Amino acid sequence: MIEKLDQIFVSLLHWLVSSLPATLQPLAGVLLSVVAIVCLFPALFALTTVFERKGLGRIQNRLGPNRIGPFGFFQPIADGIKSLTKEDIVPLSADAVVHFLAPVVLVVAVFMGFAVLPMGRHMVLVEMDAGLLFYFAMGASTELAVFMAGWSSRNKYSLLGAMRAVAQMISYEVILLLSSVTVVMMAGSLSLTKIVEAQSSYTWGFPHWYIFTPWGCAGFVMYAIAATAETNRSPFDLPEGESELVAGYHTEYSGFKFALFFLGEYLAMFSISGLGTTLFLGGWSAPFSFLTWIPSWTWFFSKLMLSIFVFIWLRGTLPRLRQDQLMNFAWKFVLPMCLLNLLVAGAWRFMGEGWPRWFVCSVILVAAYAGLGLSEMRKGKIGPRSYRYAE
Amino acid sequence: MTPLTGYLLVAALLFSIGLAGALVRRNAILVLIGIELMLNAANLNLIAFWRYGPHPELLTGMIFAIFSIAVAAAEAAVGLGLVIQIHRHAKTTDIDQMNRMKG
Amino acid sequence: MLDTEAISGSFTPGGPSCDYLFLIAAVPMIAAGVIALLKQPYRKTAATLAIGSLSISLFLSLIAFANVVSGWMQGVATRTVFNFTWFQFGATNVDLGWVLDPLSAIMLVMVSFVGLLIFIYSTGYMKDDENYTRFFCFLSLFAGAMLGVVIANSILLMFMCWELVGLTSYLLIGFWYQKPAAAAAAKKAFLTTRVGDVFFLLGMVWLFSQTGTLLFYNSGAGSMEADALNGLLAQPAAWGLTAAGAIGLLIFAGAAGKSGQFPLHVWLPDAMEGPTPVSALIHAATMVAAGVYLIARVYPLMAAGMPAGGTTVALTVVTWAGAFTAVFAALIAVAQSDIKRILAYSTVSQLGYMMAGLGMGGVAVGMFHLITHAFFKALLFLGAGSVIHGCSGEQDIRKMGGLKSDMPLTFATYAIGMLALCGFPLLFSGFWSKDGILDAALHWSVAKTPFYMLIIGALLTAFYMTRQMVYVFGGHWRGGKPAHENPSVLVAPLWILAFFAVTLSLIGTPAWPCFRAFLDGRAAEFNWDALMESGLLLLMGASTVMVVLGMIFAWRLYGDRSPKPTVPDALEKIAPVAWCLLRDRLYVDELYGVTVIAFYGWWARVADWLDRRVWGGVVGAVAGGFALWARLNRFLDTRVVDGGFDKGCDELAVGGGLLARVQTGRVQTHLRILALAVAAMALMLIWSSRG
Amino acid sequence: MSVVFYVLAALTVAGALAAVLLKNTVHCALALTVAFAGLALLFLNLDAQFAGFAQILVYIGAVAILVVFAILLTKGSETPRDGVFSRTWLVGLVIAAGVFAVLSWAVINSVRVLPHETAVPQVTVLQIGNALVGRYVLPLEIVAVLLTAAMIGAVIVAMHEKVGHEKEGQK
Repeated sequence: MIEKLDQIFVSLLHWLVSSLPATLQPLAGVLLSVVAIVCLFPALFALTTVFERKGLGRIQNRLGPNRIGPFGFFQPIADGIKSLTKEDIVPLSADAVVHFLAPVVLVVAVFMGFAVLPMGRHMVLVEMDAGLLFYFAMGASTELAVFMAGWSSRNKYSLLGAMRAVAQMISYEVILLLSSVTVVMMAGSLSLTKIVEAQSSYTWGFPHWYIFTPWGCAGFVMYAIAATAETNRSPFDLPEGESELVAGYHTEYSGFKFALFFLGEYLAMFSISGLGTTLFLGGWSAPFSFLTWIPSWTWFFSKLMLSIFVFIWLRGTLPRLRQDQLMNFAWKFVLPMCLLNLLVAGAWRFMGEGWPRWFVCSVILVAAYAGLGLSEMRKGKIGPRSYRYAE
Repeated sequence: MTPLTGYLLVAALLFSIGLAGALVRRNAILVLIGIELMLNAANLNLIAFWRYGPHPELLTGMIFAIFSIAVAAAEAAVGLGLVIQIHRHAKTTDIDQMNRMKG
Repeated sequence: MLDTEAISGSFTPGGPSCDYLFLIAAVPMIAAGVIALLKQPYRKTAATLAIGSLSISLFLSLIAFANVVSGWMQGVATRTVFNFTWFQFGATNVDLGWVLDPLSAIMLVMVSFVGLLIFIYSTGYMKDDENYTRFFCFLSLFAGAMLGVVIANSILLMFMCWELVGLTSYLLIGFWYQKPAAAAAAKKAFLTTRVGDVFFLLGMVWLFSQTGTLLFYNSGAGSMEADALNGLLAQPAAWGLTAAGAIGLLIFAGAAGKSGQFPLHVWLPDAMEGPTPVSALIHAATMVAAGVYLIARVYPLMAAGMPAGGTTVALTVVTWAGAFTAVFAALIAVAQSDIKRILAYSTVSQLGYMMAGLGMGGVAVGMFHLITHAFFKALLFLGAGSVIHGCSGEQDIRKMGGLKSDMPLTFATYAIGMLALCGFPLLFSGFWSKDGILDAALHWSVAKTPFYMLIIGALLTAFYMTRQMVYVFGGHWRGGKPAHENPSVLVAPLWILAFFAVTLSLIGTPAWPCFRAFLDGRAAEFNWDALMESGLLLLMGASTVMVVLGMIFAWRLYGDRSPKPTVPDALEKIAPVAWCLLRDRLYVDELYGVTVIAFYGWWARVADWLDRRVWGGVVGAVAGGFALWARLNRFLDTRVVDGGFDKGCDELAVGGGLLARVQTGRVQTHLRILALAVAAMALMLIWSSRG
Repeated sequence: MSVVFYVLAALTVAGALAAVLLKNTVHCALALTVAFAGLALLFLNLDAQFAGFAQILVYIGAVAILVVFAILLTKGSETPRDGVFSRTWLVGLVIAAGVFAVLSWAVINSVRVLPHETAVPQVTVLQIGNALVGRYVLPLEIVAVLLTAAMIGAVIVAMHEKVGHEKEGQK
């Protein structure tokens, strides 16, 4: 019964597909799952907008939207209608084609990411051997979309915002890649399903999730930082910094295109946290051995919502980082830590079972963190702001 | 017209388009774009030959293409760095004006 | 008569080792080197160095002499030889070496002893001369060279020291080079001895080429040993002479040059220009004796192939030359008025005696007279030196007189020397040595005339020596400043020499012929009746008569009157023509001047002409040819090469210009060329693979 | 010859032509990314999965951004005053056409020689990993060194004399 529940979606899919003629079956199967993803995640997006505004409100000791629907849960529908009906103003001097293409490219790129994430046991859209590589390949084109948006609207602020966003995304993409490479090295394969399987065994009831290993923990922290930066969220949301750059690269967008950008951003958040869970939090595997009876996809989505909550939490608490602080932090602190983490993972692999492995790796990482971090602090690299006026 | 010749023809076409771009355009960056296209055409050839070659399990073609991609990336970086530096000094990216190496 | 085997045969090699012998010659030379480095004011150190070194040599010579004598005492006369190869070129190796036998032992002692006395004498004589150090440097160099000649066992080493001796005589004669006469005399001495040396060199080279070795005695392989001599005898040379005879004559010519024999004697009287100790050392005792010693050393060669009782051509020539020189020099000495010139001519005549003695009587006779002559002639010269020093530089005997009372000590020693020289019977060594020669002359098989010449020579010697004594010491003082007796440093050597002039007669009397036995390597037995032998007594009586006659004649002619310098000489009154002839030295110098010197002058002019016209012409022609060639080169270079080359370069430049146009510096042109190249290559590749 | 190949080929060639001929340099850059995407798809069509994704990741992700940054930094975005093409553009075009003629002639002639239909090679990332670390470890190391050197070189070349510019063009 539990397996049936676990595989409910898979069996649903098979059942639907089997009803179609043989030649179309593979195509239909793929189409159906695509449709499923395309519907599920925007719904989730709507939900999270409410969660976010309610969450932020609670953090700032206020209620958040509660007028439309019970506790304000129909707010997204209202926003959706608003964005659809709003007039879509395109600046005269804007480059029409690129201006129109930008949001489309962004959303498509982000959706492509979901193809590879294993939502549950046997519930992955495409079982790809180089799944992680595919994910990062798709992720790479988001920067291009952001740039197209920023540049095509022929607006100083949007261009500046786009430039900052791209620079930030490039820097943190390197860190994202490196931290996930550690996981790939330990799991020995690029395909996400194999990674999840590697983490699904238990000892004394505790799962073998990678986060519970020293390098895994450090990797997850760095991954989280990179993820927030990649999606221009919370402390790193400089590009849309309302106070300085109006709305960053999507200032000149209004109406549905603006909604698309908003959707794109949230989808990026979902996919990157989904990847995070598969890499570090054991994907759809249960937290404790005795809880395996609960269907796998529930674990995946609960972990997903947990990380979304963390994002919202971060947004509510942390102040915005400056551009040069952000860059120095990436290149002079996180990147070296990632490389070191890679080494530590290597060492971890060759030191064999036993407590010395744990002790040595954690000591190295803590020492590195302290040393590198303190030196950065002392030198004030992350500290004071350095100005450079336009020539 | 075996598939391989199809790919080869496409690669040849791409190569000559890249070459035309490099020869014709005035802007230095577009010359670099032309060169990138030529490199990609070569990669396509490599992979085509690998795919339809006698023993693909050796992976020679694909590995070669991967290395070529890596090197091309490095080349693009340095090339554009140079172009930026030239622009900063000569205030132009117009190739016809960069003839200080005249004979 | 002496047989050569006795000389070489009886000497057994392996006596006292003589490798230290070279020190005797080397020490004075080293001293000379050191003194040469000293500066003028270091007078005392120079003197002590010279005297010290010569006394060391004397000491070593005495040791060597003692060794030889002890060997002789045991009845075994030894000749030890030390030879070594100086250097090699090709197959032949040039050997040097030194020999210690009775002949060289005696000469070593004589040279170093007499030299030492003269050195001491000259410290006093030259005291106020500012070139004092230079004088002693030359003196010790001369002593070293002379000792080198004595110990030499290789003819090459002897020749080298021979030349060194010639050099030092030149330096010492020309010591007061400011005086033109002294410089001319030195040059004259050097050149005339050089003439003799050339013949000596020819003889040496011929000997070396024939015998293949330079060494005299080399345990059988030496040039003076039997088989080499037989080889030489077998060799016929020019004019019927054997090789041995010819080489002997050549070497005699060298000796004649150095010892002042007849044709080459002209330099000796003029050599009196040098300071008196020099005359004493070089022109009385040692250097001139070198020639005689050379003949003694080479005697086996000269006497090679001599039939018992007979003689060889070489020895006869030596005898005749010696006898003639003796009479000739004695005649000239009679008419001289310079105190030192008289003694010079007397040395020449006595050398003639020695040569005659060697020619007729063998080595022992000649050498005995040499040794005795060395002592009393050195005594006479030093006496003359102290007379000159006393009369503050006056040398003309006509301006002296009455020194008997002023310089009594010098007068006494001078008188002993004069009596020894004349050969006053019994007491004086000169008598016995001269008597030995006369005895040899008497028994000479070839002819009697040399005996008569020598007898007349003895008469003349007695005559001019007495004349000189009377002029210098008799009568009253005719000079300027009154003479004064000299300090003891001058007189002491005189007494020592006088003592030896007398005592040497003991070892030479026929009764106890130690000297002759020592030289022959035989034991000397003492028998009184040898003295009483009738022929000998007759001979002694004759010579005594001659000496006494000479003295009486001189005393009657000159007596105690000491005539004014302007008054013509007593003898001149009797035979004015002969007197003028003799006074002007029989015009031998003028003869040479006219013949030899004139010839050289003419020959020099011819050589100059040749050099200037002939060789000059050839060189000029060659230079002209090159100049022509250079002009041709220039023409070729400017017209042909430059022209052609420059044009070629211009063409290249133009071509270069065309090519440069391709280098527009624009990147795209390069890219185009690249693309074309790729296309061409692809075409070629396909075209070739298609084929 | 499947339809997909024709579509992809058309897409790539169109992208390439646009990249070369468009007036606005930024548009050229974007067209270039389209060409790169087309190529990546061609790679995938040739079953070279790893190469395809690498192409996307490297070219679209990095080089395109790099080109765009370069364009913006050198004020290339404004249309140049005196024409887009260099003076002697005709010569260039003729030469490019010539090269194309030669290459295509070569390809067509050699159609007999070239192998045609072969089995689809199953390539897994593990195989590629082993090959990279096994047979091609030396090229791997050299490329690693090359990339570091290029990174440093590019930074130094493009560094602003006085104050360090932010790290553009360092991919």
